[in-house]
Amino acid sequence: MRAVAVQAAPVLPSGLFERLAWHWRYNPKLEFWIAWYSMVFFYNLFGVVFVGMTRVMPPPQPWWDTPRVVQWFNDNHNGLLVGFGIIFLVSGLTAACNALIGYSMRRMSVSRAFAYSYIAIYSVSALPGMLLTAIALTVGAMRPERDPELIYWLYDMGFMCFVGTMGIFLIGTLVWMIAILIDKNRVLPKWFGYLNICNLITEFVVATSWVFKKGVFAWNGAIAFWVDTAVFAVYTVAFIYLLRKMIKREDFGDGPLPA
Amino acid sequence: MTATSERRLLTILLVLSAITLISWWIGAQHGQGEFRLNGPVTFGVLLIATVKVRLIIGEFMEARHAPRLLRRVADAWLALLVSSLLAIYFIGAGFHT
Amino acid sequence: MTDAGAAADCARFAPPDERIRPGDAAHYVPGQPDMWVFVLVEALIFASYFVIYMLHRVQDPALYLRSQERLNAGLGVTNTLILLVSSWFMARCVQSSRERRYDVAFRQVLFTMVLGLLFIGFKLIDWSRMVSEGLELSTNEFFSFYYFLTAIHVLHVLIGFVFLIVAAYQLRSPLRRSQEIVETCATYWHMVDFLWVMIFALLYVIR
Amino acid sequence: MNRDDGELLLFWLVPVLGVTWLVAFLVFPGFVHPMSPTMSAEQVAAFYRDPENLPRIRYSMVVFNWFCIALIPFVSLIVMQIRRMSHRTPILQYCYLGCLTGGPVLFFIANLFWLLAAFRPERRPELTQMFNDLAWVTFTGQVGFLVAQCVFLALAIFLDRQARPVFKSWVAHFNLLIAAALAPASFVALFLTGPIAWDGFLSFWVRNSAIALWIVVMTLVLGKNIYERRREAGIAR
Repeated sequence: MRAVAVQAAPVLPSGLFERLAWHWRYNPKLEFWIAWYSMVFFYNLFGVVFVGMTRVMPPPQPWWDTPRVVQWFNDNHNGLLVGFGIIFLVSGLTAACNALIGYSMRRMSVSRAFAYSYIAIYSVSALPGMLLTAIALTVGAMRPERDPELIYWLYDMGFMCFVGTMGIFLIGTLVWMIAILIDKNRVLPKWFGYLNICNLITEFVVATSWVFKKGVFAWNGAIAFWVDTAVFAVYTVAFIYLLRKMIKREDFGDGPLPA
Repeated sequence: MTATSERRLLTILLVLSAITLISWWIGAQHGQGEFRLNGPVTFGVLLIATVKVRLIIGEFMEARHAPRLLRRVADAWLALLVSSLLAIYFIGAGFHT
Repeated sequence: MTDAGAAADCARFAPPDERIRPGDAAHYVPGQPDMWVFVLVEALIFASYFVIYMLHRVQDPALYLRSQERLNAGLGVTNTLILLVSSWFMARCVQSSRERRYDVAFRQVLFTMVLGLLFIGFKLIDWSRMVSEGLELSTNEFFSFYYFLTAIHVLHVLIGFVFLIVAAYQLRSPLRRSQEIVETCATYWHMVDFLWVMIFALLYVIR
Repeated sequence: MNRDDGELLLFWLVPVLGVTWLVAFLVFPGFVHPMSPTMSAEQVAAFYRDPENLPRIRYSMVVFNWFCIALIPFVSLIVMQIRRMSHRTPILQYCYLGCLTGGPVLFFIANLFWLLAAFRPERRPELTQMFNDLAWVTFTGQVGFLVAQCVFLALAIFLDRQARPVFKSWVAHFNLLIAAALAPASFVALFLTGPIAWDGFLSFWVRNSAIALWIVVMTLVLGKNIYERRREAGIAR
């Protein structure tokens, strides 16, 4: 009763809009590609906002005194407010990334518990990962006339939430790693499973930023920030690429949809 | 087979242990009281460490049977690491003497 | 023993479907190549730590030398020897497993584990002695690096136990016994060993 | 009692909780005439110290603290509808599931800031103002998950290509409209006056009416779906 009559897909037309319309109507992997492009769009925007607009990456010095911190907020007033406004707006796109990763685990020869716990853990990941930071720094930038001591406190809250919140990513990465390593369907390569260990260890390394205000272990330090960020960047690029490969490999054909 | 490979691994272990002790010995105080900046000791110790790492990768990890690419990458990593450490050390030491 | 000899030996003991053939001994990657990718990434990360350490050391060598005197070099050497012997057991375990002497291989991986535990035990003794002397993570730059590098290394040792347990689990039952997985686990363990060799040299003995 | 009866219980929770949300919303003195972001620290402190306001702030926020998370079971019922749609993958369902905790949890955090501001109103006025700012920015600006939720539901409905789709396509358009109405609020901190400010036309009136309207309309279409399905199942039985 529900099955739609099978329509043979016409050939892919030329012209950008015609192509997009064709994909919208006939591409059997549309759901995947929507999620994948949302993920790519999100990470690019994240980079632009955090590096270019709000100047949160690379982070400013943790050892600045109060007037210098107030000056930092004044220098970046509009960048912070507009940039984090964009982040507030698109934060829900992280769900697309998590959905795709969760799906990769459903394709593996592992219990559904892996996909479910990953999605459950990561559904709140945006909060410590960026939203608390964005809220604190937005409130810090909002009133330049606020008591400098309070602005200083918001500065600490912003950066420590950004760098020093670890558990969600630690356990989430662990779940994905175990799933990849015990999987027999070869959904994702084992080297990426091992690369998860590297990402997981960075979450231990950044803990030092709770102790040091200066030097390589501080929140902008060579080890606690730069090496960790490099590992995270490699890891992120790797999984974006591998998820793309996974989607390409899926073989749906173009038969009728399930009722 | 068993005997030869056992003997080979044992030899490697003995060599590794011996040069560990040597590097400890050359780094020790030798009755001088306190540690001093010492270029030759640092050079020797890092060189011994290089030999040890290379032996572990080549023999224990069996990289000597591996394709050339793997061996090249391992050697390149080691060479790059140790030469940058030494370069930093000796350029830095130049400012302190 | 020449490479050709080793290859012939491998061929003699290897099961028929094994990837090793007499001719291509020189093209044999031990374990999963994936593990080697991981080893390379870890080696690069640790190399960056070592270079950062050296860059900071040359800025204040007197502080580092003074702090090094407070370390227990004897315990450092002991730990190095312990890890070398554990690595040796693991290398022999791979050989034994390749020759299908699984009981021997299982015992050897257990020895590896015991030595790993011993390493961690000595490390804990070392740390508690230093803490009781008032030498902590934030005492000075040298001790920050000391605690950081040793702790991250111990973390790798702990992860290494997971790999050793996997290897032991593989060797235990005739239903499993994948040579590839045993070699993969061994590769991880040797990485822990060679990283310690560099850490030992940089923290304890260079002047 | 079969599986669908359980869904009915969750469904009928919504009108009951909707009443508590509405009451709590009206009791909170900062919502009826939305507090202005231009208030000075002293004025904000006076607002919290006012013996008229203080109990109303505390009790309304306690009620929100109890019940705001109750939006999650309601939205889970929508996930059940997405599951019934004719999709090739569970991706959109997972996307929706991933958004579902975000909105209520962020409201929960705003709620904590309000409660903290009201806990010791005798504190320095600047501190009370900071908690008040944190609360309002979190409450007003955090629309990302709600927007994404609406957009993912709209996509799911558009891609539900069967003879009798689970939701009619106007529901998708309605959700997109709500998403558009919520979007401007994310730039709340940029202005202290005007339509974007947290007491402004777009950020307060449009945003909050959109959420209220969304809850009402989605309750209705969801209820219609659930009851229709039961009827059909009854005929089949």
